[in-house]
Amino acid sequence: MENLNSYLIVSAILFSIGTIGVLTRKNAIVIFMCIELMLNAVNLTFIAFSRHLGNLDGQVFVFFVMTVAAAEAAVGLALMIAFFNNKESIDVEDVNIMKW
Amino acid sequence: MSNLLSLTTFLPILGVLLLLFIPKDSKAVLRGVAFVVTVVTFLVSLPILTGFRTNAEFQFVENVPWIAAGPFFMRYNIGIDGISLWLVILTTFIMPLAVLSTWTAVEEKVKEYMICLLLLETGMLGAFISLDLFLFYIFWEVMLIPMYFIIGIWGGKNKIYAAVKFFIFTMVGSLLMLVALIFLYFKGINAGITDFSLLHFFDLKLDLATQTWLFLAFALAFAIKVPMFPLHTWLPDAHTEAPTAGSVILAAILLKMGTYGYVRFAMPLFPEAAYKFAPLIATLAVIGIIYAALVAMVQEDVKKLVAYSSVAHLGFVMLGVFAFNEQGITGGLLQMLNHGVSTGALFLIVGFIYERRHTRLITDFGGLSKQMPVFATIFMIVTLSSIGLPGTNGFVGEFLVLLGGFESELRWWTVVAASGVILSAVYMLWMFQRVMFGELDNPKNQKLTDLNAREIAIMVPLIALIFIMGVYPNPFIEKMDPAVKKLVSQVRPAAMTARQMPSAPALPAGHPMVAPTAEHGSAAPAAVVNPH
Amino acid sequence: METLFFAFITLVAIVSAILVITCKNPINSALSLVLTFFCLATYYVMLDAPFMAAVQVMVYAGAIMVLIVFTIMLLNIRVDATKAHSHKVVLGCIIGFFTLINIVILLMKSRVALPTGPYSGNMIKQIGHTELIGREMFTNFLLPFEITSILLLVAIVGAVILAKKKL
Amino acid sequence: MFDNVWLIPLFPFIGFLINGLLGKKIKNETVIGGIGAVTVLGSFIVSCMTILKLLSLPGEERLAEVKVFTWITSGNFNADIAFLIDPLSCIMLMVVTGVGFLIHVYSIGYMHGEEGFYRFFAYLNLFTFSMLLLVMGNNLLLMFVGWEGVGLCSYLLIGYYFHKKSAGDAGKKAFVMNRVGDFGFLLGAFTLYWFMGQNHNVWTIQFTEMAKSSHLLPTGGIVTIITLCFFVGATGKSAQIPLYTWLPDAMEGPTPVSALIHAATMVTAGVYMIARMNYLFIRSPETLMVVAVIGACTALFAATIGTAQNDIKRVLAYSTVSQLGYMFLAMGAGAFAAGIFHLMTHAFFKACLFLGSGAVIHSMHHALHHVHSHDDAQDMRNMGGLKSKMPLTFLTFLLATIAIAGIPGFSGFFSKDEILWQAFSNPHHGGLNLLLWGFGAVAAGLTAFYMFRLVFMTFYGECRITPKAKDHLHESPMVIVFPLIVLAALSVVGGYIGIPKVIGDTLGGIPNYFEHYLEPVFKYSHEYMAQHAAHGGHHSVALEWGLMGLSVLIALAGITVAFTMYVKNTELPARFTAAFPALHRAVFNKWFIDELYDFVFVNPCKAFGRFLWKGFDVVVVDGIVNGVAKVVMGFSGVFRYMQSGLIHNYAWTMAFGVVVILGYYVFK
Amino acid sequence: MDIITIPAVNLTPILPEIFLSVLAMALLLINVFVPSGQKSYLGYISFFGVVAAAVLVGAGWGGHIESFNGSVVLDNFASFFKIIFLVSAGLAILISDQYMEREGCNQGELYPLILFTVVGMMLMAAGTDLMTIFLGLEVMSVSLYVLAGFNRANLKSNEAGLKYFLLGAFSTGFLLYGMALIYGATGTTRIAKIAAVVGQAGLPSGNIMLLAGMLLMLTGFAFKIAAAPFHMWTPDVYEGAPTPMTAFMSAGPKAAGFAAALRILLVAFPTMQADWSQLLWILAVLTMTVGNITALRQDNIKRMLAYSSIAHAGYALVGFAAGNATGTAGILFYMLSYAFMNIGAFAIIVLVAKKGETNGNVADFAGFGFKHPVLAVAMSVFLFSLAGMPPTAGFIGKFYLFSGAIQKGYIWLAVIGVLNSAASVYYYLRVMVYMYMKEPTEEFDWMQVTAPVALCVAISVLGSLVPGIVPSLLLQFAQQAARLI
Repeated sequence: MENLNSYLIVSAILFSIGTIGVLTRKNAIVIFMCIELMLNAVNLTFIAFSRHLGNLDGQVFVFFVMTVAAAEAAVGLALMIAFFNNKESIDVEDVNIMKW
Repeated sequence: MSNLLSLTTFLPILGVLLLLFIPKDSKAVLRGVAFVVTVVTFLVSLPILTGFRTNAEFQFVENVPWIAAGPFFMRYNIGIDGISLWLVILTTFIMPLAVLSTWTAVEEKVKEYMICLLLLETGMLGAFISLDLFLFYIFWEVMLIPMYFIIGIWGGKNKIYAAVKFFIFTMVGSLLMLVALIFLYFKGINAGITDFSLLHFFDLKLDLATQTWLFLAFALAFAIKVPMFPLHTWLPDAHTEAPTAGSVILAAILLKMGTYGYVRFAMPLFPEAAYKFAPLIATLAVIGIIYAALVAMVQEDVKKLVAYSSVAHLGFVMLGVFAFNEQGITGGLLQMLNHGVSTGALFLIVGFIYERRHTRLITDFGGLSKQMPVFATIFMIVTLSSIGLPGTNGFVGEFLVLLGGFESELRWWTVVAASGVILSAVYMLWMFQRVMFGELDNPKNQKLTDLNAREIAIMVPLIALIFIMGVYPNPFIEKMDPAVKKLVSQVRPAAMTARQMPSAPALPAGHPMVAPTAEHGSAAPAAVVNPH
Repeated sequence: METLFFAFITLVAIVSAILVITCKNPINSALSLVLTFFCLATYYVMLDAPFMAAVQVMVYAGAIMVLIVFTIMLLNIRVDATKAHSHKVVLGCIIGFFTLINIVILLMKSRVALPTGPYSGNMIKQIGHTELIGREMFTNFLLPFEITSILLLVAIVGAVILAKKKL
Repeated sequence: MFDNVWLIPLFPFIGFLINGLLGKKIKNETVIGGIGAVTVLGSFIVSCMTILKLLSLPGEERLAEVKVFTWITSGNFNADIAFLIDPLSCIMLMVVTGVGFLIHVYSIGYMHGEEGFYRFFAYLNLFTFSMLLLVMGNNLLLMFVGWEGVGLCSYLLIGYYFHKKSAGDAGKKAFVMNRVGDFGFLLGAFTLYWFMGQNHNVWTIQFTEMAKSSHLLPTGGIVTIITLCFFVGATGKSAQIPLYTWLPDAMEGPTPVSALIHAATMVTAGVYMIARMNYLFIRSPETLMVVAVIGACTALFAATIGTAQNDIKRVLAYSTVSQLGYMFLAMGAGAFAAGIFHLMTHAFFKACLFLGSGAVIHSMHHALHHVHSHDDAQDMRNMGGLKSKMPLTFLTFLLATIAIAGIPGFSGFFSKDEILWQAFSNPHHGGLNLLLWGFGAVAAGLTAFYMFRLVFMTFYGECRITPKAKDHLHESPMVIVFPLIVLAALSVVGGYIGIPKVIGDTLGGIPNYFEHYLEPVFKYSHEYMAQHAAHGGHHSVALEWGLMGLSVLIALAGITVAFTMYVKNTELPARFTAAFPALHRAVFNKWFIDELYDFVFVNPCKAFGRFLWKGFDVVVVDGIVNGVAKVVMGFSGVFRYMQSGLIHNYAWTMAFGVVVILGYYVFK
Repeated sequence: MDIITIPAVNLTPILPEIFLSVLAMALLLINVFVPSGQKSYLGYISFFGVVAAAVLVGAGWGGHIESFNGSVVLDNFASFFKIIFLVSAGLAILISDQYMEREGCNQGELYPLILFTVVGMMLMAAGTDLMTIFLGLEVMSVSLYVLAGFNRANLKSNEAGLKYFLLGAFSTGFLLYGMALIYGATGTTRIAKIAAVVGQAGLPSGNIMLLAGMLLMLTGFAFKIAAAPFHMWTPDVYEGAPTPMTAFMSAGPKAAGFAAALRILLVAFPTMQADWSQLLWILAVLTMTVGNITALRQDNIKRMLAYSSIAHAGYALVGFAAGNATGTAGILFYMLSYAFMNIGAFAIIVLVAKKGETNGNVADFAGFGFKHPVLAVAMSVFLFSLAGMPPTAGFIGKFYLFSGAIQKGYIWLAVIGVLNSAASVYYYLRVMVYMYMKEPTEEFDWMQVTAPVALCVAISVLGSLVPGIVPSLLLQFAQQAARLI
C-alpha cells in the first residue's frame, strides 16, 4: 500500500483535470463526464482516507456518491436530450438565450 | 380618556376602512367622508390640547408591550409633551384643509388619493407621538409610502423622478439611522436598558466617539428630511411635482419630522456630540438660509420658489434648535409651526392659481390683484407671514431663533442668518409683485375668477392662525416651555462640559464695569468679588 | 514492486483523464473516462476495498458510462471539426492549475486524523469487505441508504418526464 | 392713570378692520373716509387728554407704562405688549394723530373716485396704528413691530397703484431697503440684549429698564457697535445715506401718503428711535460722529439733487431726505431735543407742502384729464401761474416754504437754527463741528433755492399748460384746503414753543418750553454728559447771533437766486445747464446712485442667485445626487454584462471563487 | 457470518418526510389514472398533503429526538425550516395548476416532484450527518433540475434546466471534496462527532485540511443559496424555469441551503467562527451588492426578482456572518417571510403573464394598479416587504439580520447592508411606478384569477404583513429554533 498522500495527490490531479475539462469543453455531455471525473477523484480521496483512518464511513459515502452520480446522469442526460430536441445542439455555447 | 392619542392616530385608518367600501365613482361621497374623518380627527385631538397640563412630563402616555423577542423589546409607547403637542395639533389641523384643497384639483382616482392622505396622517401622527425608538422608526418609514404614491400618481410632468428621488433619498438616511438605532440599543443593553423606550436612553451615558457616530447617523436622516443644504435637492422636485395637498402636507408637516427628530432624538440622546457638531450644522443651516434665498430669488416657477423658501425657513429652525438655549429652541419650535401654517398656506395659494391657469410660471401671471382682490389680500398676508413681518406668526419664531442664536456661541452665524431676513423679503415680494402687480395684460388672466367659498374657507383658519400666533404667541410658548426647559437641561450640561469653560468666568452678575472710585482709596478694588 | 505498479496505474489514470478533456470526439472522451475508472478501481483494490472496486466497475464503468455513450450515440452529435474547446482554455487551465496547487499545498500543510477505526487491512481481509460495508450501511447509515431509494425514484421520474416522446 | 392709552392705537386699528374687511361692501366714500378720519380723530383726542394729563404731573413723574398683555416669554426673554407714556412719545403721538387726522381728512377729498378707496383708508389706518405702536411701544420689540408695520404700510401704499410697474418696484424697493435697516436694528437689539444680559445679568429690552441700567454700559466699544447697528436701522427707515434712494421713488404713492408717511411720520422714526435710546448713543462718540456726518452729508447731498428735479413731488422728497439729514445732524450733535423739535416743525410744514403739491397735482390732473392730455400732472415744467387759479393753496404753500427756508419768525427757522448752532457748538466732534455747520448752512441755502424754485415754477410766471386745460384749473374743495390751512398755521406758529435760548434770553427770558419739556427723556444722557464729557468750548452769544444771521443770509441768497433764475430771467437755468452739462446730468440723474446700487448689489445678487441655481444647485448638488445614481446604474450595466449567459463563464466564476477563497486560507 | 441486525429506529423525526414520500409515490400511481385535463386534483391532494405535513411538523415542535444513529434529528431548528419548505411548496402548488394549464405542460408528475424536493430539503435541515445532508441535497437538486426544465417544449425551460444541472453538478464536486477533506481531518461524517473533534483538537489554525474542507463545503451551499460568486446561474434559471417553480426555487432551496450550512457551521465549527465569519462577511457584501446593483437594470420581472433573490441571500448572509442567536433567528424569520413575499410576487406575475411567458416585463405592468386594485395592492405589499419597508415582515426580518451583525460588531457590514437596501428600493419602486404611475397600455382582460391563486396571494399578503405588525410570536419561534447548540 502506498502512503496516503500519494493517493490524495493523484486524486487532486484528477480533480483538477476534471475542473479544467468543465471549464473548457463545449460539449455538454463531455462536461458532464468531466464532472464525473471530479466526483471520482473525490471518491478516491474518500477511500484513501477511509483506509488510512481504518473506518468504513468514507467507503459508504463513496457508495452513495455513485448512486448520486447515476441519478444525476439519468436526469442530466434527459435534460440534454430535451434541450437537443429543441435546439439540435448540445454545445453549451448554444445555451445562451437567457443572459444579462 | 386614556387612549386619546391612539384614537387620534388611528382614526384616519378607520376612515380608510370606511373609504374602501365606497364605490370609486361617487367622488363627492369619498371627498366628504375623507373630510369628515379628518375633521373628526381634529376634533378628537382638541381634548389633547385642552387636557394637556403645562409641565415637562409626557402625557397621555400609553405603554404596552409590543414585540418581545430575543434581545429586543419594543413597546407601543406613546405620549406627548409640549414639543410634540403642537405638532400633533398642527397635523390634525392641516389635514382637513389639505383634503378640502383637493376638492376639485384631483378628479381622478379620488378614492385612492383620499386613502393615501389618511394613511399619511396616521403615519405622521404616529411619528410625533412615538416614545419608543423602534415605533418611531416604523412610523417614520411608513409615512414615505403614501407620500410616494401621492407624488407619483397625482403629480406633475416629472412626477416619477421626483417621487423616486424623494423615496430613495429619504430612505438612505433613515436606514443609516436604523443601524445607529440598533447600535444604540445594544449599547443600552450593556448599560442595563431593557427596551427601546426613548426615556431610558436619555440617561444613557455614552462616550463622545460613540455619540459622534450615532449622532451623525441620526443627523443625516433628519437632515435629509429637514432638508438641510446640500441634501435639499429632493425637495424642490418633490414640491414642484406633488399635487397641492401633497405639497401642503410635505411642507407643513413632513419636513417638521426632520427638525422634530433633532429636538426629540438626536440632541437629547447625544448631547455632547450634538454640541460638538453644532457649528457644522449651524453653518449648513446658515448656508441653507442664504443659498436657498438666493436661489429662490431667481426661480421662474412659483412653487419651486416656495420650495426653496422652505429650505431657508428650516435653516432658521435648525439654527435656533442648535443654539442650545431656551429662546433658540422655542423659536425653532415656533418656527416649525409657523412654517407649517404659512408655507402650507403658500402652497395652497399656488394650488389655487395652478388649478385656474395650469401654469405656475411667474411670467405667465401679472396684475392678478385686479382680477382677484380677495386672493390678493390673502396672498399678501401669507407672503408677509412668510417673510416674518411682525404681527404675523413668522416674526415671533424668527425673532426668537435669532435671539437665541445670538445669545449662544453661534453669534456670528446668527448675524449672517439675520441677513436672510432681507433676502426673504426680496424674493417673496418680488415674486408677489410679478404675480399680483402690474398690468393685467395676459388675456388668459383676465378671465380668472376670484376665490370661491370653499377656497376662502380653507384659507380663513390659516390666516387666523397667522395673526393669532403673531399677536398672542404666548399660549403656544407656555405649553411648550416646560418641555423646552427640560430639553435645555438635558443638552445644556453637556454643552457646558464639552466647552470646558476657561477658569475665569465673565463678570459676576450685577457687578458694574466701572470700578468703584470712591472706595476710601482702597488699593485693590479689583479684587473685590461680589458675593452673589 | 507495488510502488512501480502504483506509478504505472497513476500514469495511465492521469493520461486517460487528460485524454478525456482533450479528445475532440465525445466517444473517445468517454472511452478514456472508462479507462480512468478502471484505474480507480485498481486503486480501490490496492486500498483494500475490493467491493468498492467492483461497484466502481459495474456502476460507473458499466452503467453510467454506457448511458453516456448511448446518449452520445442517440444525439448523434457531429464531431466538431473546428473546436471542441471554448476559447477559455487558458483561463480554464489557470483555474485548474491553481486548484491543484491549492490542494497540494493544503495537503502538505495539513494533518490527517490519526487512525481511529478498528478496520485494519488484515481485519478487512479477514471478515470480508462486502460484509463490513453492508454492516455499516444497514446500521449506521440506514437512513442515507433509504434516501438513495427516493433519489433514484426521483431520477427515474425526472428522466421519464423530460425524455419521453409524447408530452 | 393712563389706563386708557391703549385706545390710541386701538381706534385706527378698528378703522382698519372695518375698512379692510367691510370697505368693499360699504362703497360709500363718505362713510369709509369718515370712519378712517374719525378713528384717527379719536386717537388724537385721547392723545390730547394724555398729554394734558402728563403735563399736569411734575417733571420727574412724567413717565408711565401701561401693560396690555404678555406677548412673548421664553427663558429670560420677556416682551410685553405695553405702552410707554413719556414726553417724547406724547409729542410723537400728537404729531402722528394730529397730522395724521388732517391728512385723513384731506384724503377724503383727494382720493375721491379712486378705485379701491376703502383699501386706501384701510392702509392709512393700519399705518397710523403701526406708527402709534412704534411710538408707544415700551420695548424694543414692540417698537420693531411698529417699525416693520409702518414699513409694510409704506410698501402697500406706495404700491397702491399696483398696476403701474414703477409703483410696484418702488414699493418693493422701499420694503427691501427698510429691511436692510431692520437687519441692523435687529442686530443692534440682539447685541444690546445679549451684552447687558451676559455681563450684567440685565435681561431686558424695555426702554425704561435699559435706561436705568445704562450706567453699566461702557463708553464706546460694544456700545459703538450696538448704536451703529441701530443707526443702520435708522438710515433705512429715515432715508439717510446710503439707504435713501427708496424715498424719492416712494413718490409713486398717492400724495397724502407722501405727506403722512414719507414726510411727517414714518421717515422720522429713525430720529425718534435715536432719541428714545439717547442714553446709548451718547455713550459712543464714534457713533455720534457717524450720525452727525451722515446727517450733514445727506442734508447737503439730497439738497443738491433737489435743485435739478422737475417732478414736484420728487423735489419735496429730496427735500425731506435733506431735512431728515438735519435731524440726524442734531442727533449726532447730541442735541436730541433740537432734533425732535425739527421733527415736529418739519412734520407741519412738509405735510403742508406735500398736501399743497397734492392739491396742485389734483387740479392739474383733472384739467389734463378733461382735455385728454397725457402730459405729466406732476411735472413742474407743465405748471406755472397757478397763483391766481389756486390762491389758498398758493398762500399756504408759500407760508410752508418760507418756514422750511428758515426765514426768521417761522417755525423752520427756530428748529433749523437750533440744529445749526448745536452742530457748531456741541462738545462731541471738536474740529469737525465747523464742517458740520458748513454743510448744514450750505444745505439751508440750497433748500431755500430749490423750494423757491418750486414755488416760482409752479405758481408764478406763465401757465405752461395747454390753454384749453387751463380753464379747468381751479381751487380744490374745502376738505382739501382745510388741512392745508391748519398745517400752514402750524408751520408758522409751531416754532414758538421752542425758541432757542439765545433769542429767548434776548426777548426777556422766554424759556425753551420744548427742550424743558423733553428734559426727563434725556435725563440719563445729560447725567452722562455731566459726568464724562469734556465740556465744549464756551461760545459767545455774539457768535451765535452772527451764525444765525449768516444762515439767514444764505437762505435769503438762495431765494434770490431762485427768484433770478425762475422769475426774472427764465432762460438762465437753460444757460446754466448748457454751461455745466456734466454737472447737470449728474445732479439730474441723482448722482447715478440708483444705477450704482443696481450695479453693485442688485444685479450681482441676481446673477449670483442664477448661478447658484443653474450652475450650482442643478449641476453640482443635484449633479452629485444624480451622479451617484448614474454611477450605480453604470455598475449595474457592467455587472449585467458579466452575466453573459454562458455556462463556461458561470462555472469559471464559481471555480475562481473557490480558488480565491481556498487560496486565501491556504496561503495565509 | 453474522446476521446484520438492523437497529431499532425511531421514525418520529422523519415522520413528515415519510408522509410526504408516501404521498408522492401514491400520487405517482394515481397520476396514471387521472386523465390529462384533470391534473388539478393532484394539486389539491398535494396541497392538503403539505398542510397535513405541516401539522405533523407542528406536532413535533419542542422535542429533540435523534434517530438513525445520529443521522437525523428532530429539533426546533429543523422543524422551523420544514415549515418554511412546506410553506414554499404549498404556495407554489397553489399557483402551479393555473400556470401549467396555461403553458400546456400540466403533467401529474409535477406534484410528486415538488413533494420529493420538499423531502430532500427537509432531510437537509434535519440531517446531522454529512451523508444525510448530501443526499437530501441531491434529492432536492435532482428534483429541481427536473422542475426547472419541466416545460420541456419551451427552450428557455430546457436551458434553465440544463444550466442548473451542469452548474449544480459542478458545485456538487466542490461540496463533496470539502466533505471528503472534513472526513479526512476528523475521521467521521457525523456532525456531532466532527464537533467533538474540532473542539478538542486545538483548532482552528491547527488543521488547514479541516478549514479547507469547511470552505469547500461552504461554497457548495453558497451555490444553493445563490451567494456571489456562486450566484451566476440564478438569473438564467429563474428566468427560464416555469414561474411557479421559480417561486418555489427562490424560497425553498435557498432556505434549505441555509439550514444545512447553519447547522454544520454552528454545530460543528463554532470554534472556527472567526474564519467563516470573515468569509461570510465578504460573501454577504458581494452578494448583496451584485444582486441589488444588477437588478437595477433588469426589464424582465422574473429576472429582476432573481437578482433580488441573490440580494436577499446576501442579507441573510449578513445574519449568518454574525453567527449569533439574533442573526440566526433573523435568518429563520427572514426565510419564512421571504417565502411569503417572494412567492406572492411570483403569483402576481403568473397572473399577469400571457401564454408562453410573454408579458413578463416590468413595463407590462403599466397601469395594472388601477385595473386590478386588489392584486396591485397585494403586489405592492410584497414589493415593500421585499424592499424592507415597515410595517412588513421583510422589515422585521432585515432588522433582526442587521441587528445580529451589529450585535456582533459588524457595523460596516450592516451599513453596507442598509445602503444596499436603499439601492434595492429603486427597482422595487420601479414596478410600482409602472403599476400606478404609467398609463395602461393593456386592458389586462386575459387575466383570470382562479381560487388557488387567489388563496396563494391572500396567504402571502397575510404572511408578509402580519409578522410585520405583530412579529413577537414568530420571532419567539425563530429564536427557539435558532438555539441549535
